[in-house]
Amino acid sequence: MNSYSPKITSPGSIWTRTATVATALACAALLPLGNAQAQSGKIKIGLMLPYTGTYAALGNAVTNGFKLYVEESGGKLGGRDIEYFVVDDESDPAKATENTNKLVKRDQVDVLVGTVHSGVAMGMAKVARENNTLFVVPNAGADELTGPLCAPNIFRTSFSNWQSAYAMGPVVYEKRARKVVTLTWKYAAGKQMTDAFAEAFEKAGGKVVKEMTLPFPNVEFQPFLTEIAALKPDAVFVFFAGGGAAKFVKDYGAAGLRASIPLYAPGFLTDGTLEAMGDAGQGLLTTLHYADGLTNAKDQAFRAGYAKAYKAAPDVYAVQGYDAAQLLATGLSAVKGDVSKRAELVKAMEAARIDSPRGAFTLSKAHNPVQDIYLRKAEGKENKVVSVVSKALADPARGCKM
Amino acid sequence: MSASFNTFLKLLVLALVLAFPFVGSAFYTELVAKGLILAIFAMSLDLLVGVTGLVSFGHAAYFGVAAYVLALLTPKYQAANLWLSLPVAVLVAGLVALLVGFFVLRTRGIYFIMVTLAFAQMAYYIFHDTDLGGGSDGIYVNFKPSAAIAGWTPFDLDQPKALYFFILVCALAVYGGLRRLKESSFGSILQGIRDNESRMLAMGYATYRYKLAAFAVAGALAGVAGYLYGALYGFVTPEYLSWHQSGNVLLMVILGGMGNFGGAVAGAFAFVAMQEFFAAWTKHWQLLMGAVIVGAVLFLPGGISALPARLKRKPRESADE
Amino acid sequence: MDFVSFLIQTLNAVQYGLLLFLVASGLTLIFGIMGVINLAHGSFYMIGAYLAFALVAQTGNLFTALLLGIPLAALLGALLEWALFRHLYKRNHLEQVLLTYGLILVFEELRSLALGDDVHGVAVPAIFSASIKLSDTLSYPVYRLVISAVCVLLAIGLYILIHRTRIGMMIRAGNHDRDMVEALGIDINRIYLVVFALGVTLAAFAGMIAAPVSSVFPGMGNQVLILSFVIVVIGGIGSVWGALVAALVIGFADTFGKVLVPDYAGLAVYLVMAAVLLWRPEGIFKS
Amino acid sequence: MSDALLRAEGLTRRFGGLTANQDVSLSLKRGELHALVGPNGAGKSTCINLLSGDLAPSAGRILFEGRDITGLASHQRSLAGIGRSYQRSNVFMPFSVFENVRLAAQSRRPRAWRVWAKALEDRAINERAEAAIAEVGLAAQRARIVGEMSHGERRQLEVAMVLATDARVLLFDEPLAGMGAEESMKMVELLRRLTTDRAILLVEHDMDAVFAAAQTITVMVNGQVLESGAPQQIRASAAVREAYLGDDEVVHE
Repeated sequence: MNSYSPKITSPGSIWTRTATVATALACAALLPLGNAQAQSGKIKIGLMLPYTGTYAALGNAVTNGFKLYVEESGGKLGGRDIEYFVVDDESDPAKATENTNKLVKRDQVDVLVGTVHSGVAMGMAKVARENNTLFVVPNAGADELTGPLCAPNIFRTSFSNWQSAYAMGPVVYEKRARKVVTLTWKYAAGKQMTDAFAEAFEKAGGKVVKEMTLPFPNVEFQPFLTEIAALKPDAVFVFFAGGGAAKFVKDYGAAGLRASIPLYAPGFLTDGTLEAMGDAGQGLLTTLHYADGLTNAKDQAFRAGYAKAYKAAPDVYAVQGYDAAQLLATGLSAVKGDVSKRAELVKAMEAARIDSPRGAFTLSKAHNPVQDIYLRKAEGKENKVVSVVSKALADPARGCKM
Repeated sequence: MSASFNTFLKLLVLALVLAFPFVGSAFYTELVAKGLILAIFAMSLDLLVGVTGLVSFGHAAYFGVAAYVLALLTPKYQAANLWLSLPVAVLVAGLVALLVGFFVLRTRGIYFIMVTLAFAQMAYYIFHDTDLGGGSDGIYVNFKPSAAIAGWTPFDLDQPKALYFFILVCALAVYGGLRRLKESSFGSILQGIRDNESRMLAMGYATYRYKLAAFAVAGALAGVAGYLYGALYGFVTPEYLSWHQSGNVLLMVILGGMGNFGGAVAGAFAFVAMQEFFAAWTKHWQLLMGAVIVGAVLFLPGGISALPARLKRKPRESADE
Repeated sequence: MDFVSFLIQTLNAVQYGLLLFLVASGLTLIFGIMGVINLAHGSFYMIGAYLAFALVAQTGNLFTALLLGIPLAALLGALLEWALFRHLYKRNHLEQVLLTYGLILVFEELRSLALGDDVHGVAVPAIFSASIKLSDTLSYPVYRLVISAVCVLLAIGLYILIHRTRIGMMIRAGNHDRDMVEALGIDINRIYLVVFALGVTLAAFAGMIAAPVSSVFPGMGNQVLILSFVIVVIGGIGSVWGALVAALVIGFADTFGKVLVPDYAGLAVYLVMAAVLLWRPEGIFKS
Repeated sequence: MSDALLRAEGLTRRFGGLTANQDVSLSLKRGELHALVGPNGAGKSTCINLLSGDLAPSAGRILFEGRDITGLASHQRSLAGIGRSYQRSNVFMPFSVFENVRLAAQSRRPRAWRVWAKALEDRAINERAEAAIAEVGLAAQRARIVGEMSHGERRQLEVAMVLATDARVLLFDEPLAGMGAEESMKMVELLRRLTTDRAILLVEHDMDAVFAAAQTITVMVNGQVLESGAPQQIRASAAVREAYLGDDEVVHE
């Protein structure tokens, strides 16, 4: 870098600029004071979800689901109008607390809803606990959120990592697999998933012979496929999602492993990725708390409504967003929209029985859904329900002192 | 620009940041505090990039390491002592920088950029892949550091205003210290190295030693920023060490204008302000952000701090650049 | 690890290394010859992959998509050079870093606006969809071997272009001394236009040809960006052979890092890079 | 030979297959202006780089005041008392004349590590710098930014910077290159003055200047020393005439 030559600038000019920027910031700071509506009658809902980056599609689906329920309820929850405050969290944990503060401190929302990425959700939980803001998680599965971090004001309408993987344990054992190899990214969600699977699978009598991990978000799987082929386990359990999931399934198929070693995974492997997998994805068995081809009336109504509103088929993320709104509606109706009656509101939410498109569910003591887990089979672009493998499965909420 | 006008502007900026917590809302006070912390971070990098001519693409490592030191020194149910944890965090960040610098300063130019990145990525994976600091989901700092000295507490960092002013004092101290350092013998050596290292060698300067010292000092100051960031937000994640953060702080320095710490401060605030305004405006805010950055490079060479000087020139001159 | 596994892992490493070379080759050109640090290189890779996806959806065939996509990518490269990069050659590297960082954001959002944020796949062309049996459980997809072959051909082609042709001579001269080449009456701006367009095309081509195995998803460009830089730098800037060797080194580091030290696999590539640069501070093949 | 400040014995430097210097020996005495001449590519610059420590010799050794300094790096040799200038002007363009020279003077200060005290307020160093500036005759220009100065003035500045380091051996690589006749004369005058209590090695193409100023001349051809001695001896040498001086046009290019 020989051509590199810093510009020498006079200090005065810099100060001019700093002053301008600072003044601009000061003006911005004063704006919200002028705008602040004194309890205008609307309930302020803060949506903090990823709208840019890798998880943008998920963030949009959650948002759509949430808004769909509110629309169906005439734009009101608990009899009061809704005002949305939206923040793009970029799936960046480094900005998680700051972005949450935008909603909690700047916009002073009544309810905080978010997010997809577990690391970001951890940051949100921190702020929500400190400010005692009502917080509903519509996706992030980190066990901690309804474990050690559980709190009266934190709810989840999606799943815990433990739930979606634990249910797969007995399934794999019943398919006469005794020796299993697991593979996932080396990060918290991956570890929680494979640990929960191993827990259930070994309880059933099987053995996890090797736990393999690769650095997140690396997608070069070939060395692991070679190892799997050499180890010749009875089955393979993986946790991947998004682009990495699509690539893994294709690589697994192309390596010829699908023919000899069955592949099992939590449903995130095949949600939103079947089209990208093409033939390689067909017939995959996964476990999740939602599936295509459910027969309950609620699901059919939900699907019709979603298709009409957004010209697209809903996915599990949309369901979770929809149910987040439902759960809030239950609580808010009980207090007639008066969010200041927090104790009653929380009590009503805890006692709620949510008529979800996934099938009705209740909440555990730690505020995580107690829900049925489906075994699904990939057919075409759908994850068709095969059976309910775990009826009303509750997360053990380890470390929760509530 | 006359000297008195310059002083007047400095005082005006100082008055603004001093008065801010009393007129701004809690959120914006915190945002300005964040700006001040990033300003410290950017100034520390400017010591390398602008003053010494060393472009580090791994500066977030020292920021993140110090934040982790705070997180690890904070017991689960009580606060860490400020007067112990801050120096330790800064010292550790400085020592890590010293160790990394020992290796990376053997390379030059683009190779230097990439080796600094390599070491930062290694630090990132150490915190992301091991349980050392809570793994990939991050770790909480449940309590803000306590400023107690033998039972006497001069100020309480749990009070947002106290924390704000503590950060402000740190930022001013770093600014003043770096300005002074730049004008010292040591500072003039660093600038000599930036402009012509072989000449410095020929004049008898063991430049490696000076660069190493600058690298360690910059790492330690980045540690000040990282520590304060961890204290302000109470949440430390491996992303603090990621190359995105290293890239962002480099952008702040380039955007503001290099070699003069005021430029780094302006760059940091401009960066924060841009993110804030654009994100509030539209879902596709990164498009605007990108376009503004592209525009800034094409029409604003030398960064924000070179703007007034450019405006004074004839328009034709700047148009054909 | 038994011997057969070792051989197969070696094949994996070579194959991955060649793929990485394909991605990094365009960066070497732009970086080595024009001295432009192009952070948006990953974006061009991403654009290529999405082009493949969109064009295959239209035409139903990857080869047709390549035929259409390559000129489009070249056009994009030429356009960018003409509109933006041309103004930066005499500025310092850091401003190039800033500009290309801005472009990453722009391209990523334009991609989101134009094609959404979903994960997509591109089918492997039917004639390459077979696989070769390596052991009783493992086979190797033919398409991956085809990619490897293309990478090798490309490396040879680039070498010939730069070292054996007239335009390559001018390119190298331009790399050496811009003013001198101008004094000789060669239009350096045109050379740079060609080189930049070629670099962008190579990145986009890598994205297109890798799309069937890698899938197409948001953020895919960022993943290859840093690795490409690692390869270019440890290979020695501007050296085609260096990039090839470095890509293979990284392929081996990644593959065997995952197998032998799985807990520290994330570190492996960077450890190797640090070690190489401390051993040879200007890359393996300094030019 | 006992008063030789700097002595090179059998210096050899190879670059790959190319031998740039072979078995070069020379000695610089206090009070002597020693010129090193030869056609382009003769290895003069390599020789100076070997003496200054910018290059390490493949073989041979260098003695400074009787001490073996072959293993010392360039900055260590500078600290020992060997100063050099470069073929191309090699100064700090954005700095003023004074700042340039002050930086050179500061290199002799044991406490260069001071990070707090303002550099410009260090009196001892300032005085040393001012003295060096005065010695080369740039006192009137001391506040000018170097980037704005003429080529000749920059070469003068370089000399001042070497002086400010208190060097006893001065290695000058073509200090007259690109100078006008008047500037050259002034520079030669300056070099002569500086020689009184120092030893100077001068690499130079301007033969008029060399023969006018030097006490000793060493002629290099193809990396080897062809002839070394007083100007009359060189002028009289048939070998030199054949190898180098024969072509008068080259000499007065």
